[in-house]
Amino acid sequence: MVGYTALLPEGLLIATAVIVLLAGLFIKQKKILGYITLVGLLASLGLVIKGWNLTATFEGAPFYGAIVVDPFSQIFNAIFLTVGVLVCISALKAYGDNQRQDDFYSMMLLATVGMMVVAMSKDLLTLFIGFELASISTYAMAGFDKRDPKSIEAALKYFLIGGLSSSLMVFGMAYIYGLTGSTNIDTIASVFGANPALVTTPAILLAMVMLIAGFGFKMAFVPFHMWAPDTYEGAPSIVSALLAAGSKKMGFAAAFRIFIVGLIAMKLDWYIAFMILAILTMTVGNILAVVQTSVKRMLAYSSIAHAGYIAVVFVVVAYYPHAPALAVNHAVTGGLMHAFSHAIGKAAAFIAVGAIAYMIMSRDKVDDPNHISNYDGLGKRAPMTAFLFALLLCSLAGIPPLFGFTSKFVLFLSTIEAGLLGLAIICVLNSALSVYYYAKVVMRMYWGEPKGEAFVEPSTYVFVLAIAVIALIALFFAPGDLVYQWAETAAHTVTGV
Amino acid sequence: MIPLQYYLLLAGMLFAIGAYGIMTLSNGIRLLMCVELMLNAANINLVAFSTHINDASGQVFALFSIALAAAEAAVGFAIILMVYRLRAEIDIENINLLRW
Amino acid sequence: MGMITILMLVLLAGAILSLLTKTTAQARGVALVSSFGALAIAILMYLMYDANFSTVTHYAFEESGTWMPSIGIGYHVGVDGISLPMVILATIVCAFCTIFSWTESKRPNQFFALLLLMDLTLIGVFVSLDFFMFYVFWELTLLPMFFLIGIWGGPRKDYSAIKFLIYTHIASVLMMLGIFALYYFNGIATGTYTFDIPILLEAYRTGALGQFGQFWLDFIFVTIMFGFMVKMPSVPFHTWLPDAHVEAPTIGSIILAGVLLKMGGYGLFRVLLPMMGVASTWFIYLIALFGIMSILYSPFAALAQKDLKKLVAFSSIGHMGFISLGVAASALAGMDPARIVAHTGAMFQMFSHGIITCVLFGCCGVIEHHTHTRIIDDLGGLTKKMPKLAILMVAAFFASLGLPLCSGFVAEFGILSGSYGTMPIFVMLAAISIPFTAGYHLWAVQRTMFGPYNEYLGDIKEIKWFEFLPLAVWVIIFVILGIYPAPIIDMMHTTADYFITSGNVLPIGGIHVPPGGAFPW
Amino acid sequence: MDPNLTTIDFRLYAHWIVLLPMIGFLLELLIGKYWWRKGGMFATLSIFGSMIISYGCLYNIYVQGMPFYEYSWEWFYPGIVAGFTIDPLSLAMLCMVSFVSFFIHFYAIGYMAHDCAKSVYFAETALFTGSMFGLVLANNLLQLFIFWEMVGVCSYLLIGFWWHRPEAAAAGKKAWMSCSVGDCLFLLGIAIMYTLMVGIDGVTEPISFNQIFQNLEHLHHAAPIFGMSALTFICILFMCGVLGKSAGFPLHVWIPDAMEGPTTVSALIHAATMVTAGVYLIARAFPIFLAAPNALMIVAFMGAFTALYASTLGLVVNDLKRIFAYSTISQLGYMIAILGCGAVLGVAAVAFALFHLVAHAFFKALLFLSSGSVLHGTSNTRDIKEMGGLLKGMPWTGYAMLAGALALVAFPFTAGYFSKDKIIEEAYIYATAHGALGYLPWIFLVLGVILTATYTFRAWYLAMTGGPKSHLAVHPHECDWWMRTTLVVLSVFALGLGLLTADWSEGFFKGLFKGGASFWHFLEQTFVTETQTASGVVYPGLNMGDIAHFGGNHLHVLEPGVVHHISPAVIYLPLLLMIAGLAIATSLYYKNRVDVSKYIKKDNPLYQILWNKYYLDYLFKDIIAEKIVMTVFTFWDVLDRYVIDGVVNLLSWITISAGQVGRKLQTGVVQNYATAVIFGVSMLMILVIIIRGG
Repeated sequence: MVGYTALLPEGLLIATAVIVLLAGLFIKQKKILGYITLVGLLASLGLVIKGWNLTATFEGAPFYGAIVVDPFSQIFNAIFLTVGVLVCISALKAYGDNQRQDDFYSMMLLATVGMMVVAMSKDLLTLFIGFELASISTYAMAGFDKRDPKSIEAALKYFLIGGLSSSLMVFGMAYIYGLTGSTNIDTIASVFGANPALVTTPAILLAMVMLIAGFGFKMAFVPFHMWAPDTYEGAPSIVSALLAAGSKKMGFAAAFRIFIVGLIAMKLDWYIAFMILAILTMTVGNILAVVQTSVKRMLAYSSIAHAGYIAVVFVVVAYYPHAPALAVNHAVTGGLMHAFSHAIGKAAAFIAVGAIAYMIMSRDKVDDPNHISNYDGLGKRAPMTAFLFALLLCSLAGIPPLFGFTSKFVLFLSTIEAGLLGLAIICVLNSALSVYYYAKVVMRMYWGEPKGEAFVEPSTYVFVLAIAVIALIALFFAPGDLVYQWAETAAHTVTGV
Repeated sequence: MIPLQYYLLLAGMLFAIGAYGIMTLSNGIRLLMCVELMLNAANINLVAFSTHINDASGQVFALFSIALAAAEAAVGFAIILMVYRLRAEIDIENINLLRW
Repeated sequence: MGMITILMLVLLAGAILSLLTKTTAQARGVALVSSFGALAIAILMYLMYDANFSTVTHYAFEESGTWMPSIGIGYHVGVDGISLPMVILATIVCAFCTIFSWTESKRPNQFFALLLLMDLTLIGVFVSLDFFMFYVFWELTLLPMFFLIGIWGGPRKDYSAIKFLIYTHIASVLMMLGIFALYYFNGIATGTYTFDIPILLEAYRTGALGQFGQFWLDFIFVTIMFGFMVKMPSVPFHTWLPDAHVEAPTIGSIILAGVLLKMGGYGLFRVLLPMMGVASTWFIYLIALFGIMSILYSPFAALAQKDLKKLVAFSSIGHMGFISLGVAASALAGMDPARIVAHTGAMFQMFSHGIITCVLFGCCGVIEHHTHTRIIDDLGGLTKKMPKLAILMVAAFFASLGLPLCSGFVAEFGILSGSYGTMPIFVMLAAISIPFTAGYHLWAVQRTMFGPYNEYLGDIKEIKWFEFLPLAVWVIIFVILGIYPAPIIDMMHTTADYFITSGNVLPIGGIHVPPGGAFPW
Repeated sequence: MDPNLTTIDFRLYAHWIVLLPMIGFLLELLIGKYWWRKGGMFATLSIFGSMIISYGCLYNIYVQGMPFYEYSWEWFYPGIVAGFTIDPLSLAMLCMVSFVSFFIHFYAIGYMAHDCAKSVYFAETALFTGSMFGLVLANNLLQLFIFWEMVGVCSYLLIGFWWHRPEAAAAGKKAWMSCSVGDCLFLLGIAIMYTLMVGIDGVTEPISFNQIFQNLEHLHHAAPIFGMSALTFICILFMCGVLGKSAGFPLHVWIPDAMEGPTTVSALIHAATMVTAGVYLIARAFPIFLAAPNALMIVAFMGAFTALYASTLGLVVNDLKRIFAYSTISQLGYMIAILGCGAVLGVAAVAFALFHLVAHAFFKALLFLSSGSVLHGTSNTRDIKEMGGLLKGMPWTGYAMLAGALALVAFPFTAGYFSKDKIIEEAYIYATAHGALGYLPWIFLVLGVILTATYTFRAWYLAMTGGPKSHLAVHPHECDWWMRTTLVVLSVFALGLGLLTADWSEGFFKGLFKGGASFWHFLEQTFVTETQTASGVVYPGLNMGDIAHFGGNHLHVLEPGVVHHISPAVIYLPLLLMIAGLAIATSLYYKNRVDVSKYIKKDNPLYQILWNKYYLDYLFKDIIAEKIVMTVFTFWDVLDRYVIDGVVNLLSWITISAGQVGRKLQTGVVQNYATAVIFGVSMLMILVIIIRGG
């Protein structure tokens, strides 16, 4: 029973979810539930950070080694919980007077739990369960504004493609199970390691491709990305924040576990696949983001592009014998750091968009509050929001002094260390291109002509953004690079090198 | 004793049918059914494999996935219901507010 | 906490405070205190330079601390004979820019905050001795300039601002790749992974990285060189500059041409010079070629301009070309005294052009502010209305065309006479460009200042005191430095001497190029 | 200060000769407006101070026989110094410049009395004079070049002094451009010299004249440049600078236009001092030219050709000032030519050139000032066709101009007689030494004489004699006493300088024919005598013979007293020709024997060519400056805008249009998305299989 305390965060969240769900039936003053949720999330986040380099395996019943707690899972948990906290606080404002907010909170908590389970799972089964738990609750959340056709449409598309891809995933898992006779990732890895003949069967290729597609849907790789812009645009902003920041990272957590640990034996195959996917994803994401007129949609494409950057990790890892161990470590470390910075930045950015849309709708009646033309002169109308939003965009664009720069720095550093020159150049050119569309928004905000008088800025949103920005700046200046060491330890646990 | 390949073939066919359906049909309910079809194809695989290699975990997996499929279906129907409420139709072709 | 940190903190505090102010007067007050405080500190550093100079590291006011130990990023700053004059230049320019924009009424708090931020980031570039810091500041300089152009800029500001941002950003991300490679290979070779500039350059220079093949050495050199050449800017990577200048507000142009371009030249000295011996030698000729291209290109391009400001912009392209030429020539094997002179001249060119071009753009700004046009054909006979401006402008234009007893001549004479030994043909071409340079300067002065007064301009007022004072101060500075350059040039000369003869930067006796081995073709 | 002036060593105060006028410049610029007569005082007084020191130095060297002296300070770079050298060469220039400049300032107090920007004018002239002193005193090439440029700037500013007149502004620009063509090459020459010298060990000041002279042998062995000896290359580059500044063919085009400036400026800058800087440069660097093969030959031919060329142009112009401008060009040609003859004469050539330079400064300044007084008196008419009979109205001016004219045409016993005829005589020695081709300069110079006489007196007759040809000339008013004084003083020197510097040692009658001899003897010591320096280093005198050998020249060394036998015919030929020219002028323009207007017609090709100045201006301005350069930079603009920048914009256009196309794929219909997924899966499948296969 020693290690079970390590599962306390998840337990806490589940408990909170249940409490919120039940209490929701009785109390009328439902805003309390939001605070309860927040407390739960914060406590759990505290626990995770406290035990950041905790390692606990659960061989016996009831888990039979299907769950593991290690720095890798902890850092992802931290990401999910941070996003959860941001989303939760802004939900207090967004759904403060909504009668069904208890459902929202509980679904959000369950989604978070699901993501955490994925991050912790060493077994295809648990991974699949966590995946679905997160997915199903986010399907529902995406359609939470049920009077809004866009929200519903977003939910529908998300759901259909999600269902498709999860079935692809299960199909692939089934084949892997069939070929290796086990669902435990370590066992799978050892089996593949033991008999290389297995690697050469076409069935395993099919399985691998299916899995790539399955996770690629969550990570929004091109061409499995097409649901993402629509869903992110249509869903309520804070849900988009959860999707883009949280559930996308869940996809990466799963992919790291399965490919880097489980299927490492056949990296020669997925090396090329991921190389092409990465380049496609970042390029398409950036180029399409350039021409968007809806800021929210632009952010969606930009998160696709960022998925492309993180996908570089797989390429470098797969390049291992040629790429030195250092490069591999830097790659995974950078990937995790970038996941972290992108999660905070993108979540806060979506929330900012939500806040701005809220303000705009409160004043001037426009059909699409996210259209970039509504951002004219926002620097005057809503100075705080605009300023923080601009800083968040800087972090996404990888401009110092924000954490987004550091993470990108380390990530791209690994590509050069691996000697993947072409990839490196494509990466940096893409990130240079991405500056263009972030800058466009900033330009609109700061030297467009204001369309109306100043707004009253909702303090809650501003508070959330402020937290995010301060976190990003603090992490940039953090002496002794906390996150880096965490990520590096985590990296060691997945890449045994 | 039916050889494994038959099961796999069946599953593959089911999966292909589902995929084809998703690509061609335009009715929301049918799409949902196609998704279920594909999921069940996967389940068939799991069960077939688990019997083939005498290992229970595959069937456990299948059970879980069926349960999750049910939950997913529930949410799915709810969403489609919402669509119907809003638009009085569930023709996917016309649901394209969000594009470009 | 050392002088440099204090200097930067003063500016940072000033920026934050002035952002919080409400009125022009408050913001201006904060900016004045902070920027002149910075200037005072810089001058103090100048006075205490020798006392704090370390003969071991050849840096003064050096500070180092850990930042991200696990990837070898540290806080490491220090100045020497190249960077201290640049710091002084930045502080002088920005300090008097605050006076120049005395009555700035459009978003004064943001304006002055950006001004101070600009100063801070520029100084940061000049003092950092850690590539991570260097790159961070290098990137950060983009933002204030981007906003200065964008918010206070002219009609086509969107295009220019975005072009400036993207163009230079692309250059710097490619530079980042070079830095990565340098870091990584040094790590493998020496076992210590660090971004410390002196260490990395030492490793490169001593050939410790040779084991990884000439390709990577050249890759490092070329990427970093590209970053600097775009920033300088050198033909053919210059097209962002005229646009940026035309749209930028006067202050923006002054700082852009006066200090920001110098980052490229500074990098040439600080980073590229030690590498020259090891990278393929034909890159040295490439740099010189870029220089001579800029020198020969700018007069013709300038003569074609209708816009006074654009003309001035092209003039600074030409002057920056002299720096590349001087650096490249001083690296090659030749007579040491001559190479030192060329080197010193190139360093001094950075400082002197920094001051001169401030007055040029200042005059453009004043003319635009008073007559609401910059088109040369619409102007004429302004001497009648603003004689004071006429004196300043004539002085500045003559200084810019290389008139003796102005600082520009000292620098260009040094470059020409020092470089002839190693690059005769290039020097001859550079000398031939002088009449053309004179041509467009005189043409501009004659068309704007002399001839009959263009009555369509209406009744315009004489230059205001807060416009006159900074310009006058700058003029006095470059005239004094032209007559008695010792205060700045001695420091540079010592450093140049160290660079050339010590063998710790360039190989002793310079870089020998095998006959005919210059260009690969 | 020691009351006994004879014991003051003025040589130590030479830098004040430069500094005083600079101070005067600042004072005039800042506070001159509020003082006596609204400016002019500081400039004139400061130059008077410089004059005193200059003559003090002359006294030290010439009378007290102190050694030649040089001192310098470290300046820009190690070895690049600011230095002052006192030797006969610089003294001759100093005394002339300070004297002429002082009196022209004196004159200007009256002449510019009614100009509103008077203080600015005096500030600029003070700056000019100071720079000229700096140029003259320079002991190294760089300092010489620096002040060379400074006088150029002052000339630019003063030509454009009436800036509101477009032609004045344009003329200033033209002057600067023509000079800067030469100057850039001059600077290049300095750079090359620096590079050559720095390589030699023991050289502390690479571009100081004396050190260059000491190391001429090393330089002689330097690697050739473009197939010619390095020294020759350098000298040619210097020569380009000289052509620009001293208005040698073909860079002389700016001088006539420069007459747009105030007449005092024309007198000071474009007649007496600045334009002689080029001559002074060759004189100062004479040993270098001597050591450079063929360099002096080029000098001789360019000079002689310019002399003749310009005097032909002087025949047809009607603008009084321009006539004298052309005559200036031609006289400068004489000086340059005789310096070229130095290949045979050695340092004596310098003496002859300098003497003519000084004499010319006096009489040409006189001519300009008197013509200035004419302009003043006839409300600024400059066309001699509109004057006439002014002698009655303004006798002082008229006779002053006559004095100047006589000196110019070398009327016996005037300054010009001794200086110019000596030059022609010595050119003949050069010719005899050099053989067939060597006669060319002499012929040019001789022909120049007759033309000079003709155009000079054409001008004087048309302006002064006969009846008024326009209402402007009816009631000319004589100038005020400031100007008058100056005219008188200068007339005295223009007529008497030769006799003043004559060698009277052998009695009056012999001395009468030895005008300028003592000047020459003084000057001939210049390079051959040792020079002391403040740092204690002593530069020994040069052996011109050896130096000449580097350049393949053979000197006919002229000991004082030994006169080479030249047939009297040659000696008196110039005199006869002068009288002939005088006669032509008299008969045409005074007695009006022949009606000149018959020949001055548009259909007379010769007249056409002369009137259009051999179409040189047309070539420079219309063809080169406008057609060619304009086309080039229009093309350049296109290149910059549409090619170099076009690439940049093209890239961004490609990106954006790719986006516009790509976004259309996002149809919003969910089946297509599903299709994309399935498609992706199959593509990946195919891909990995291919990878496997391959």
